[in-house]
Amino acid sequence: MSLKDTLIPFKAWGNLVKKPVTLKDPMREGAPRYRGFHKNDVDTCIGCGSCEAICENEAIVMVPAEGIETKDGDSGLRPLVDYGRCCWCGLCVDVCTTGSLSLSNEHTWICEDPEELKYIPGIDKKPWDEKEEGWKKPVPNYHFYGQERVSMEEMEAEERGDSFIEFVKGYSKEQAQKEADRCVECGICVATCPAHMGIPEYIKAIRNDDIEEGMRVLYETNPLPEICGRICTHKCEDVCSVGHEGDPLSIRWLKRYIADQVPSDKYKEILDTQKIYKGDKKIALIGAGPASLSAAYYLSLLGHNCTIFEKLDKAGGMMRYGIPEYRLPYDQIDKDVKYIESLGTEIIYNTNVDAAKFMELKENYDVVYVGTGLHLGRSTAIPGSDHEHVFQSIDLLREITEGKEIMVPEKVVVIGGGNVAMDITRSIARLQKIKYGKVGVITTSLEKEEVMPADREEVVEAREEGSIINPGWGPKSIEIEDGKIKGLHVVRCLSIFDETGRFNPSLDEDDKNFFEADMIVESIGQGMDISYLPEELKEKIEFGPRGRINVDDYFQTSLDWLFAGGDMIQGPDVIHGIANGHKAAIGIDNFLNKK
Amino acid sequence: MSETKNNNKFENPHYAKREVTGPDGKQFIVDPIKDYFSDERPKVYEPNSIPVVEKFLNWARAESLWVLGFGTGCGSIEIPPLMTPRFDAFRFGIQSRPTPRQSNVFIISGYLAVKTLKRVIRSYEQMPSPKYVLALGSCTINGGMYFDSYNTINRLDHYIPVDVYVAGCMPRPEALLAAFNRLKELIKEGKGEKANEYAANFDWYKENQKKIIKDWNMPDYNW
Amino acid sequence: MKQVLEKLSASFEIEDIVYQRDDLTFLSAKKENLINLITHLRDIEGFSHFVLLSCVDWIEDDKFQLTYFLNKPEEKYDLGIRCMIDRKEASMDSAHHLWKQIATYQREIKEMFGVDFPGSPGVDEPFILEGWDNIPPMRRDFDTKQYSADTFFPRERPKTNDPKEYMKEQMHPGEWGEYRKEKK
Amino acid sequence: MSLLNIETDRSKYPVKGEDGKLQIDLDSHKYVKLWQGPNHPGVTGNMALELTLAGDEIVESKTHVGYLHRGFEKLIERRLFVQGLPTSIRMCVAEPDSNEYVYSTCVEQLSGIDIPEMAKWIRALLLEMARLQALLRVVPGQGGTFALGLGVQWGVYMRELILDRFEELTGGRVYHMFMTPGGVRGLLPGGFKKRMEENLKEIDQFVINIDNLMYSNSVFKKRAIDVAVLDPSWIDKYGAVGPVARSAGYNRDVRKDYPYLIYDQLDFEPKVMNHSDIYNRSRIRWYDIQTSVDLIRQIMAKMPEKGDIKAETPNVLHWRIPKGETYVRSEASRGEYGLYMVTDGSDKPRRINLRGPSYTQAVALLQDLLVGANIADVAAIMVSLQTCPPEIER
Repeated sequence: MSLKDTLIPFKAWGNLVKKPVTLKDPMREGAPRYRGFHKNDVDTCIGCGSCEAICENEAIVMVPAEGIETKDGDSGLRPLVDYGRCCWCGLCVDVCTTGSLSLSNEHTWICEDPEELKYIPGIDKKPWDEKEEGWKKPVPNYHFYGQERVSMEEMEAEERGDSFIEFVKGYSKEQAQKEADRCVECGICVATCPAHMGIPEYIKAIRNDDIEEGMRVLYETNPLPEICGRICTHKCEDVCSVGHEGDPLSIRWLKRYIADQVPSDKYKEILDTQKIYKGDKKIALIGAGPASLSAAYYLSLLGHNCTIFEKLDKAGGMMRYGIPEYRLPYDQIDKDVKYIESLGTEIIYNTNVDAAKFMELKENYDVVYVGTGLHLGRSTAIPGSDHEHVFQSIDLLREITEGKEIMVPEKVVVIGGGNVAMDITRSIARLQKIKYGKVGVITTSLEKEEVMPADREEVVEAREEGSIINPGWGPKSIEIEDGKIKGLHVVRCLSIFDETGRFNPSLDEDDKNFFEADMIVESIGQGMDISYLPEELKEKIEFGPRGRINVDDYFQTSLDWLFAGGDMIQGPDVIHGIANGHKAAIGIDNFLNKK
Repeated sequence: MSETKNNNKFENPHYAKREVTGPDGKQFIVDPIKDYFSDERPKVYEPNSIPVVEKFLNWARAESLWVLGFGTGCGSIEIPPLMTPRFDAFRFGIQSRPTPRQSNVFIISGYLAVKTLKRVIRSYEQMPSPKYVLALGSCTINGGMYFDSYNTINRLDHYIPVDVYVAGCMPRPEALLAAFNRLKELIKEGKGEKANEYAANFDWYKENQKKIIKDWNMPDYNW
Repeated sequence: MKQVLEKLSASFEIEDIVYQRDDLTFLSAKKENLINLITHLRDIEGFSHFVLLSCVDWIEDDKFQLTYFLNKPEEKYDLGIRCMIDRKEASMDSAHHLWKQIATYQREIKEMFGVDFPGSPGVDEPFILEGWDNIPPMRRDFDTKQYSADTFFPRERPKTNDPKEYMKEQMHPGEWGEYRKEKK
Repeated sequence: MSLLNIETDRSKYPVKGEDGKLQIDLDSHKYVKLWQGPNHPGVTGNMALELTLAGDEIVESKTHVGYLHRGFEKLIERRLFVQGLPTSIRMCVAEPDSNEYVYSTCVEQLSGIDIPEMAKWIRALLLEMARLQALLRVVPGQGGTFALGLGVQWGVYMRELILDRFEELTGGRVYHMFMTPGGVRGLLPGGFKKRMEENLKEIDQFVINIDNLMYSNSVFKKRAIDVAVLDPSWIDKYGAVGPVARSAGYNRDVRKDYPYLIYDQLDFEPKVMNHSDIYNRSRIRWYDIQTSVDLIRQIMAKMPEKGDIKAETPNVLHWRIPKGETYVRSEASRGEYGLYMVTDGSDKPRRINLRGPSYTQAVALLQDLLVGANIADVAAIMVSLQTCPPEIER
């Protein structure tokens, strides 16, 4: 210890001449990334509740918010943040499926009443709502759940182009679990699904590798999982919250995965239907399509005896006769139908119900349910459309299924932009490939590419297989030379609906085009055929606009013993048919109990 | 009041009545609870009858906030920055004191373990009136991160009255300064009356405190 | 290190060897052998640094797992020794004479799990908790959230809504599932 | 010098009874029982020392903890793996980033995830910054225990500068929550390195100033040199780690011995000393500040500019980890900081157990080290062991 040691600490006096570091105004802004108070863009938010699920402090609760409506894809709930719980970790921001939630860099909130310290960001206005800076979801490559859909193995276009074998191979266990892992379990899809299937529950069952539980969940609301797992229009995927920033979950394929895993002889054991109670009520169902099959399934669970009358020799209706085999193999339809039959439903094939038969059914059964669907093709009614080589797609598809030889020339034009148009396009393309080794189909529609009603992947796959899809044209006339079709004249279609939203296409007559063809297929929609209804009944039944039968919430018509459902009520869609089935089952059961 | 309701399991041997030999060799009996502590209950403070005087007193109180140096939770790590050159709370009349007898502001800086709560109550009661409490962070409001912990309280206002809450986990020194400013405003407006609330609702507070401090082996009121 | 473990397994009946990392191995030892084993490791094999003593509650197997963590600073190698003891009358031989800090660990485990270490200094004194009169809190059957809700006056908050249930209420009440359940 | 050397009359000192405990009769008036804490105005946090004094010399000491007990290990048993992160880091407020690192690494290791290179560099940067800010509090704090408050004023300001950088990088001042399992939550913001370098320059100056103020100060030397000397044989016996072990001649540093993240690509040599008294234990941390500053400079120079920040992980809302257990350690400013995690195949940890340096140093070691010390040195001894109560009781 020297003199130096005594003196050297006095160097600290040197600080007297330095500039002080004290902040004159201590109220600083937070850093641009600072995790301060919550902001929420309530218009983008869909109320999926992922923020609530990830919050380790239960600081977030989902509450109904003023001015936010519950609708498809939006639960109408908004997060309420409790600053008596929050720890400002920002995990809620990172997990937010839509990216609506963020944190501002505001950090000071003083109050005397602790009850004040909770609010719904975005709804309860706060001074920091407009602040730009603050914590946002990190970008890029920072995700709390998979963004990309697990792709399903498919045959290559060359391979599948000339065969009707199912070309989508289905998920393996690993793939299914990986895909199921992406689900955030919000359950927003359930309301949008017409059948309100327990989607999060069966996805969870896949994650837990509990196929039996998954099967039970499926059959709770949908007796045709093999079919739906392949051809459902998957409206659920459109609202999937994961789809806001990444690919939506492939809910449909996951459903198929579950159904594919279970052999049909295990069904009764898993679903606990080895013994079901049977009462004495009898119900006749007309048409063995999804609506009737679904209604029959649920009615037999409720203990009623069902008999289905089918005109053709196989069950399935439009699913069998309208959808090509490469999308929905017939043995899968059989698998679902066989199980429904095994519960006591009788299907009588090759029975055409006409007016007389209908009255007989009315006498012999307690309830009659009609689910005859839309099997009458609509025509464009343009000049030349009455030619014998102008076909209805629905008729052709049926004939293909029945194994009949149909006309397959080298050049075909299909009019229509829906899924049925794609089905016939791809079926004809396959037949052409088999016959000529090349494809010559042009498909045209009124709708422009972006608004075509067909599923996107259908269009892409059709193109892969060699068909030409050329949308945005209005058919004008069919040119016929020497009794043979030469082609189709079309003009550019500008818009389909007028200002009032009515169907009224506006065409640009100067922008013309001509598609060469030897055969033309019309696929612009279908109508229903209710000629089997006796005239005296038709008078008593109420019809709504556009000729549809009026039904109540439970699909009861104005005649209390007559129920109707499926495509003829709700438009062409399998899942609606199934949904109608179980609603109608409730309605029929109620009606029978009252009687 | 001096009769503490001890259950035997947690009896504090230091507070037992016993015979002691003094340095001068004399023997005498001590009853610590009775001898060492006053058994008077806290009193409600009546403001001075002359408004100007009261106003002056409030001004003086507001401008000399002496904080008890008792960091109860994580938030205490933001106290040193507050007291050092950068934020320099001294210029606003805030300084920290080592003992409750000299302080009039108690900063509950976050979560309170049950074991600390016991010390906090003692310290709070030893502070001379008028006294104020600042509660920092989520933990004091509704449990915060530790809402499901078996050893931390959920809401402070059931045990001691709170004047000002500061949101944050943890609040920044800026927020703390803002809280002090709010406290000053409250005091100047004559609204810093929470110590009176404690005195007025003394039994309710004691009931809550004793509900969770199961080894209540101290006098009911220490000052 | 593998040779050492092989040698040990002959004399100390060790099993379940898991090579977690290049420098970390877990193994199980019997309750009777454990103190001898760690004494041997400390004195003969050079595991001079005691890292951690931990306890895991396997309530479904009715067992407590005690994990003794030893480190060999020269070779930079870690050994985690598991020891399963009965959960009913949980008791274990004390190792406080081997390293000084073990007494602290044992005191904590006694308090938090209720595992007794007879002979360990101060093992019965409360360590962290004060005035605790419930079951030891780290046991799996102690529900801390319930205890907190019952004890600490949590503030009332709005009820939370599950998006799925809420949408059902709003958009499609009274569906098949409930109807079926009623019927059953 | 000799004026101060008063020979103590040891005849009054207590002797050990048959049960091995000291026989202390408080009513005999030979001893005073003194509680230091729990309201502790120093830098350590709430902890109580129950001291028994004969005169001003300590004859028995006992550490009491539990004033900050929150039951983390219980709470994390009922949180998802991702939710455990914000909870686990609060186990130690002085240096929370080590918690983040060990927790996230345990989760990654048990689920077999490798994090991207960029994330490793940022994690190392955060860990070094955290070590630096912790040391900037505790090194001058040693002076504070001898009533040399000026260094504390400087140190806290220097720490503020680092906290500003933390705020800029991570969005949090004290609790950063930046190392989520799988990676980190962002890249360095623009201009970060430049501002960091400016701050480091100030800290370089601070290092010199604190050397002048404290380590060359004759009063400080008088109070610190040869006080509370730790026998090297006690290091293993008491499980002392980090700077305490290094001051006693044990070259133990997790960064060197078990290189994690990118520490094997950095060039540094931890300081080792051979006489562990208060002075050297504090001095070694002063060297650590310089090592840390140097490491931050190295990291900023060597780290890549761009890269992925997060590996692909399972969906965090239902992240399950198969049955297993692991122990991950890192070097905090206080020494070996480890986490033992047991998983059972569910989406929540079965058990986590934190091993903080203070667990051994502030209970068993401190209790024995204090015997024979002067009452005035207690705070200094506590700080020289860098006591941090929250990691004892968690």
